[in-house]
Amino acid sequence: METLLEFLVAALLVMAGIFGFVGSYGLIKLNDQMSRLHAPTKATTLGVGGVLLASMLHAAAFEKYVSYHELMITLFLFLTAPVTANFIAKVHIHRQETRASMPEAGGDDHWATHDTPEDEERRQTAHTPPAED
Amino acid sequence: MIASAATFAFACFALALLMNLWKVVTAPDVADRILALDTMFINAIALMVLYGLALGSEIFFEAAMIIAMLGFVSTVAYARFILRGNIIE
Amino acid sequence: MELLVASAVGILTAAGIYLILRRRSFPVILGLSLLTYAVNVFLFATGRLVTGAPPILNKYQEVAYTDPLPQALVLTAIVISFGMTAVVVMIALGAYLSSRDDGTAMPTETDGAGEDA
Amino acid sequence: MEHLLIAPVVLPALVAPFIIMVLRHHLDLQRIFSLASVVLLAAVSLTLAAQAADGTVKVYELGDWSAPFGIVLVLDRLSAMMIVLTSLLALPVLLYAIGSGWDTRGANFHALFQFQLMGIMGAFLTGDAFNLFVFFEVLLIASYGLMIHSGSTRRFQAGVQYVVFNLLGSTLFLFALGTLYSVTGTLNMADLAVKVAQIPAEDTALLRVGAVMLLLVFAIKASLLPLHFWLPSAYANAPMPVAALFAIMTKVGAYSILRIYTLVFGPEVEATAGLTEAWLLPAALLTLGAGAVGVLGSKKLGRLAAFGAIASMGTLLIAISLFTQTAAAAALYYLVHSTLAAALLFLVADLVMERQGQWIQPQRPMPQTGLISALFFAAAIALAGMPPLSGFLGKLLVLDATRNANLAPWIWGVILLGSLITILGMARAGSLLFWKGHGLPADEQDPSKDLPADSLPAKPAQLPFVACFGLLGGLIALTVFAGPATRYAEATAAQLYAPSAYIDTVLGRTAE
Amino acid sequence: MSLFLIAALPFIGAVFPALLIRAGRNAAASAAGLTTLLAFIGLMLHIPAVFRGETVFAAVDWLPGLGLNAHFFLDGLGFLFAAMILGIGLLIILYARYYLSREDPMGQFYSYLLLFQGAMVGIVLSDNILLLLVFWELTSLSSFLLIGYWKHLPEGRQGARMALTVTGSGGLAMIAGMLMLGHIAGSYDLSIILQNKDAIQSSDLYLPALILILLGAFTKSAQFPFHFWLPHAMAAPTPVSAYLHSATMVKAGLFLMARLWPVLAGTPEWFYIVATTGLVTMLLGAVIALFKDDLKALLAFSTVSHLGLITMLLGFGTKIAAVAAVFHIINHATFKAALFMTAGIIDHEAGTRDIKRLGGLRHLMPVTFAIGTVAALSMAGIPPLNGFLSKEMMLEETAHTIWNGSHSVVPVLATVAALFSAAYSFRFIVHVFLGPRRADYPAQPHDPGTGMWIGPALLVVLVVLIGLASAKIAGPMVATAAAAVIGTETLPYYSLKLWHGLTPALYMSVAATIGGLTLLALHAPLQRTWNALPRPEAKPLFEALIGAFTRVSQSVTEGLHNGVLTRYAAIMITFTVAISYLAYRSGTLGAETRQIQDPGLLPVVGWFALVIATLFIVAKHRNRLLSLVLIGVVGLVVSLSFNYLSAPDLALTQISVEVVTIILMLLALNFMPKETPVETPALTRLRDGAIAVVAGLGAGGLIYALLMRDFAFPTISDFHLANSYKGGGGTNVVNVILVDFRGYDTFGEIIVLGIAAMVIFALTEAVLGSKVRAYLLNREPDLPQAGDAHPLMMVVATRVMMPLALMVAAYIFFRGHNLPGGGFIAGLIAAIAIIMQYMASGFSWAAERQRYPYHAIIGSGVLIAAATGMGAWFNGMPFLTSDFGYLHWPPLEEFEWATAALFDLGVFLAVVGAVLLALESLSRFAWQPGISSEHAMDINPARDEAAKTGTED
Amino acid sequence: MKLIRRLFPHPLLTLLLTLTWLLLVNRWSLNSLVFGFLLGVLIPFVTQPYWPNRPRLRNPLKIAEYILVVLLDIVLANIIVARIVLFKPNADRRPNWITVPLDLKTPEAITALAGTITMTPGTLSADVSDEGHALLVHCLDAPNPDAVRDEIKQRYERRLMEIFE
Ligand code: NA
Ligand code: NA
Repeated sequence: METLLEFLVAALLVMAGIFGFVGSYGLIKLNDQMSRLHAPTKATTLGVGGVLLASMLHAAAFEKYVSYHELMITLFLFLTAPVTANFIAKVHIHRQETRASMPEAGGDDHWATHDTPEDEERRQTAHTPPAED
Repeated sequence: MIASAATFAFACFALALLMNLWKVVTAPDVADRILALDTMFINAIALMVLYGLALGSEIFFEAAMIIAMLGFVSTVAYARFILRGNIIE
Repeated sequence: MELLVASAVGILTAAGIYLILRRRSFPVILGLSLLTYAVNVFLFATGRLVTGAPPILNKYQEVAYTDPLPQALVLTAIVISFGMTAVVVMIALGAYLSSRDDGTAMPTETDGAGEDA
Repeated sequence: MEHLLIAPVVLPALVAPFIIMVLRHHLDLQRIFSLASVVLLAAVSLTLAAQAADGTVKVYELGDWSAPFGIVLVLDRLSAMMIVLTSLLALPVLLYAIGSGWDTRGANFHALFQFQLMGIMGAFLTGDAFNLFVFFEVLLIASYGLMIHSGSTRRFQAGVQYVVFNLLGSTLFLFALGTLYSVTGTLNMADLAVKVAQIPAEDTALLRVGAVMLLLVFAIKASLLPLHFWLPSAYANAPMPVAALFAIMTKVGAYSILRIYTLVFGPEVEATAGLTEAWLLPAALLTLGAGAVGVLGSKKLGRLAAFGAIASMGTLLIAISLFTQTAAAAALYYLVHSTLAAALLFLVADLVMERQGQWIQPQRPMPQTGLISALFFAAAIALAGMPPLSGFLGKLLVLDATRNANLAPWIWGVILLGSLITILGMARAGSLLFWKGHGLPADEQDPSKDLPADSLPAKPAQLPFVACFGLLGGLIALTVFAGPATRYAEATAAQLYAPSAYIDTVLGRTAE
Repeated sequence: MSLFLIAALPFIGAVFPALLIRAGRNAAASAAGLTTLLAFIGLMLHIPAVFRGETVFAAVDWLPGLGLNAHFFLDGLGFLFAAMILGIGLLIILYARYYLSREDPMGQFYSYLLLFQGAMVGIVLSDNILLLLVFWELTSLSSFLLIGYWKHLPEGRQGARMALTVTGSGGLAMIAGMLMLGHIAGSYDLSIILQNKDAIQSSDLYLPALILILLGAFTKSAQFPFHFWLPHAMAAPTPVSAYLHSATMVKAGLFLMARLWPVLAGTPEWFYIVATTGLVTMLLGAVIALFKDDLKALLAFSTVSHLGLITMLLGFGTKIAAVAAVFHIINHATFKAALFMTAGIIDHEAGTRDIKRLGGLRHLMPVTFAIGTVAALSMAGIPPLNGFLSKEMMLEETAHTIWNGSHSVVPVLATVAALFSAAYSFRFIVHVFLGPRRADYPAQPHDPGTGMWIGPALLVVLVVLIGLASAKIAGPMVATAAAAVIGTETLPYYSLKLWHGLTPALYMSVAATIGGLTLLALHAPLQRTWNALPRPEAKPLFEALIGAFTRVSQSVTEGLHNGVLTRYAAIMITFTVAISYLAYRSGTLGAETRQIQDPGLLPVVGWFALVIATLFIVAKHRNRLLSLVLIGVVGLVVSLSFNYLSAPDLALTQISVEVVTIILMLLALNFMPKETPVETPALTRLRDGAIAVVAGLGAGGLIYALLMRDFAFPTISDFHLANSYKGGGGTNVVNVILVDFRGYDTFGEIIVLGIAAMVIFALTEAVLGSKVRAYLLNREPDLPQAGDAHPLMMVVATRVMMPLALMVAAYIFFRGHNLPGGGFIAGLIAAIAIIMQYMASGFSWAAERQRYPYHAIIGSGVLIAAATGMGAWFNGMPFLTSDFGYLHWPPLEEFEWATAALFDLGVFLAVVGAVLLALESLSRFAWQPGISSEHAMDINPARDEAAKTGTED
Repeated sequence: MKLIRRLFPHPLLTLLLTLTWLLLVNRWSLNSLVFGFLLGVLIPFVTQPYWPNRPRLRNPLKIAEYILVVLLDIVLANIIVARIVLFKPNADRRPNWITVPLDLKTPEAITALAGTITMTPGTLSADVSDEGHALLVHCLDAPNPDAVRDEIKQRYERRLMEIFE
């Protein structure tokens, strides 16, 4: 049992190390900016996740205490990683793309990052704004 | 076994950290820099948790959690700065 | 390890001072930040370097602790320098906005006097 | 009551937050509370001074932790004198600020003023080296706000310099404290004294570096050449009542040098012997020289006053740098004098600047010119060290105390020449400001003078003059009662140069 | 009357005129006159004692530690001078009442005059030489005010400053001299100093002290080469000239030489310095006086000459010469004051003092003519007037004086001087009063009212009486005063009478008179020659010198304090490093006592990251955003290092502070240039780099040396570790130190933070209240702005995060006492949670939802911390004494309470308030009218839906 | 009832926060529970103004299912992305933008969807359209963009619709 747990912890750590490395390596290897954004947002979460799992398991198995609070870290990462990615993508769209270089925005005119104050004004007058959102 | 695995993970994340730093310094565009810094935060969290695991101590958990929570804030601040100039408007 | 910390303090100090010797307020503030890191690490290190011995008392067994006092001092120093940095940023911004110039030198004023009594 | 010892710190520390919490939008109440606080501070300080007058040393162990493990406040003659001086300076300055309306020209004046006092009081009372740093920071950060109070381009620009320079000083303070702690393992000043006296020879190099860095920190505050560069434009561009209050801030540096270099690194301590001899006195002489030349070379009134303050610091530092008991006594008398004199000069400068701008140039006669010129004359002779005011006596005391020094001819020469140049500068300024304008034809008003738009109230306020005369009264009292004042200074110096009572009391060794 | 009162009366009197001037000019004058008269009478009451040869004392200790005491004494010399000062003072007060015009502020005048009078009386009555110095400098100051009295006249202002400069610097030299003198004598009291002649003259300090004291005396008494200020002081109103520059102030130098004569005179040094100076001055003054067309200038140089004469007499060092000096002091005072007043009358009535425009006034101003003529003849040394008597004595003494082996130098030069003296005196009579009446006087001359001429008339009566019956009238005075000068010994033989027989002096005197007449006859051609001669003019020289000195001061000051912060900082750093290095070199550094620790992989990686980031900050600092990103890296690594090196609290604090700092800097950077231009030349950068490297080596070397040695003594933190739990109730020793052992530091620290926020708020108000506001409102963003200011995802994410973050803050707060954390870090986290709302949903939206003013939060934090500290008082314990205990409320487990937690709550609130106030203030710069949206998100399909369907949530 | 609603504006949040507290203190005890609950009540109450119009969750049980699906996808995503990063030459990759029209309306739901997309295989939400009716997604390697779009709508948006609207 002990060996199994040990193995599990070790495996998690190795996996975490690999994913962590891949996330950062992708940042260097991938050749376009939007693609580079994929690597860390995914790989590192599992990298960190692996470490956290290993840590929980290790504590439970070898340090004689049960540890859940690593879950908090995971929670925060899951909550924040998409927002971070969203913002960096917006930076990319803002700096590298134009309205023309982007795909159609469904039924709408364009993407939010390319929204100018004039557009906003036009929209504001189109609908009467409610008091609270 | 755990020790070697941990050393391996240490090396991976440390290497990752240095690669991130390299990217922060050399990236052609500011978006990549912010991304690299954000990745650095995440690798740092991993390193810290690993270190706690290696020492068998919980003492580093809070620091890791705080980085997870706050690293995001500075990343967003940098990005907002580029997008809008005003980070609070 | 001592060499690493000492050289880090040295490099941070040197970089900080080099930036403080620039002529615009922004790099000067950056330099002050670096110098603050340097002095905080310096002050921290005066308790000597110990790994894996945080000064959190262990009620159950005798363990070694690192010197807690410099840590407390550095905490105070961090907070104070944070306040100072905030103020200097504000003042630099005020100076820039009111003169549209972020040079740190006082510009000479047109002379109102100069004649003798 | 033994808790009285902490009152000078706690009182403003309560009043200030109360003001920002409750009275933020009630100027009159702010003024009343601020004034009441200062009056109460003066009363407390005087009571404490009475307690310390017989030479007893009182210790207040914060948190009930005894020295050297906790922080202690220590009251002796020197600290008592300094807190009395602070509160007696604060009162007229505050009256002036209220009377002139300076307190309305920006936000949070009264709260910052109280915090500033708290910092100064704390610095004078503390017996702990790191706590001294903390209170230096309190007084500094409050001073940053007060210096730029109400803003203006030049005030902000000067503020950048002031803050950056002092941040360098604060950093150096930490380097010094770290070094001292790292060698001695303690932070309490009395305990440091004990440890430094027994330091093994092989630790002296590092100890000396710490000691000298600490001295340089204080020298920055005391505006010793070449560390004084922060002062001229900061003081000259600060609101003048604030600069008047700042007259005590340079004294914090002087006080700290006196304190640490008699208590911890006293002249008898072998480990730190010869640390200052080679350069401190020459630097002090240069300070006086630079100050005096600056008075003559100033084109603006604020700068003139600032350089006057530097010159007076030069004289003070000359006396301190000898590290003898007699010189210390002279220094203490001069310290009180120069604080009041510099403050008076700043306030008078404000009276003038409010009416005719900051340039030293001929102007049409201004309202109340007679009274103002008389006050300027008094301030000028006080700061230049001319009779009959206390500056002359202080100068004589310093000259007398330095007569046996190695560099005595230099000291005397610089002090006397410095006085002469200061007199020349003051005479030049007074003549331009108050006399020459009488020759101007009515229409030949200089357009370049930069009057504040809403400078003068329709009915001139009395309070600013009350404040000025209060300070002048202080100078006169210091002159008339020079005998008792110097006796107090001598007793204080004697206490400083016999620190064992201080050390024993702080470390609780009297009982044994 | 007590000497105190005599000395004090003029000062008391000085107050009245200024106060009484509203009651009218007469009131002011009467007040001045009455106090002077009172003092004069008081003085006269001492006549019996003084003339008996007694000395009257009055002493009060003032600054005994220094030896500066209010010790006064009155002997013959003092009496003589005091009588002159007060007596002539009375006449001047009377004269000035009529002399000054309605436009002149008379109250001021009398105040200054009495101030001066008091200072003079003080000088002559002082027994203490330090006290004398006080009065001495006071005369310089009051005379400055008097000379500059006519503020509108440039000559007045310049003359005043010149007089102050010259006499002031002399006075300063004298301070040094007096201190030396007192040091040698062992006392600053004259009555003791005067007993110590041998000690003084044999001292090494004698010569320096003598020179310094003489500098004071010579400058005051306008001796060559310091004589030039006196004529320029004539820009003062004539009463001032008459009083200060003939009768009193200029005599102060003479008084001092006479006073110290017993102990200083009689040495070769004294003789050569004093007598020679006097002789040269006498000659030079007389020659120049002859060629002055301005009456007052003529009289001024004449005064210079006569002062030289007296100085020379004192310099001879013989007793009989000293008697002559005293006698001439009296005589000169009488005729010269009369002459000045005469000149003043002429100026007043004829409208000019230019001799070239005068002449023939004897018909128009007979009274003035009579007074002036008698006084001038006395000045010329014509018998039977008093001037003749003392001049004879002087000439007689010169005849016996050997100068450097020569018997003739002194008498010949003295005769020449007397000759010129006679010449200019005659010229005063002839060119002003005699000759034909002119048609072109600027005003119609006539004798003035009695008030104006009565003063000089009285003096002239004295001139005649002393001349005719000198032994009776002046004899006792001369004897008493001379006795005081010479000392307690008996006086030498002398006789005060007109005819001494055919002495050498008589021949010299006759030669002088005849020569004088001849010179007058040749005056016109001589003056042409004189005017053609190149000669240095003192005033332009002096003005040029002072002007140059002022300009040098200006350029030195502006050059030294050139406003370049960079240089200030470079100097400060270099100085610090140098002094520290010297301190290091002069001590001993023992061998290392600690082992170097082997670093693992992590520290090396961290070190590389830190070094690379730091170096790149330096290299790339011009790109400001990039440097901020890199600063983030440095902060992260430092934080990780703290964690690694057993300082979890520091790591937490560092990382939280880091985030807020970066937000702060980004807020500011928005308004600032995004790039730093290259400004410094490569050489400067090299210099800066060198300074930086040296400082870095210093800091690094220092910490390395410290790290490799153990503490010299056990550290106080052993106590903290041992007592943290049992005394402080916490297991996190760092936190216990912060809130308990050194809670007072923390109290100061939160106040620093609170102040920082208040300052930022106040400065924001100041900036936004200025014209910058308009600039900000019209400011275009530096870079193009992307759309969607408040992205939907961000808003939603922060809404979810806020309660979670606050939960974490609470967690960090409550565990702080026992585990890493505490109020400060919790405060930062809470603040950041709120700041996220600002960043996500916008300033106005978030600010609207903030119910408690940040100022109040800061205030409450500080107050709670203080109140917790004060709570201990009720237990009879000192400020900040903590308490803790355990509570058990079933069914809950036992839990700990500690007052430290309450203190930490104060810390928490102060931090939250401070961080938010600071950030909110900075955010206000970006505020534009119209950007405030009532929506948290720019894009919200749910909102649009609701608007379309009209269903509101 | 009104009072209870005012005191417990968000019972679910209170629950979540109480759980968070227990996770944080890492101790399951009555003390922790009570204290966590107190904070769980207090904090939503204090922060109420910052989260107006909180959406009603129609079907909270579906959340668990959704989370499991996503977690599984995340593991797969990591492996896929790792393979692409490590082994696929840049030239062979087909990065692409796709537009996902949205049926979701509430911001919370859209955010959940966007977050899911970012955390799952080879896709990343980059932006929303100017009126919020479409989501811009970037694919790391998507030879067939329409398939990706359909999967997103099927696998995630449908489930979220059930939870939120
Ligand atoms: Na010493
Ligand atoms: Na994805």
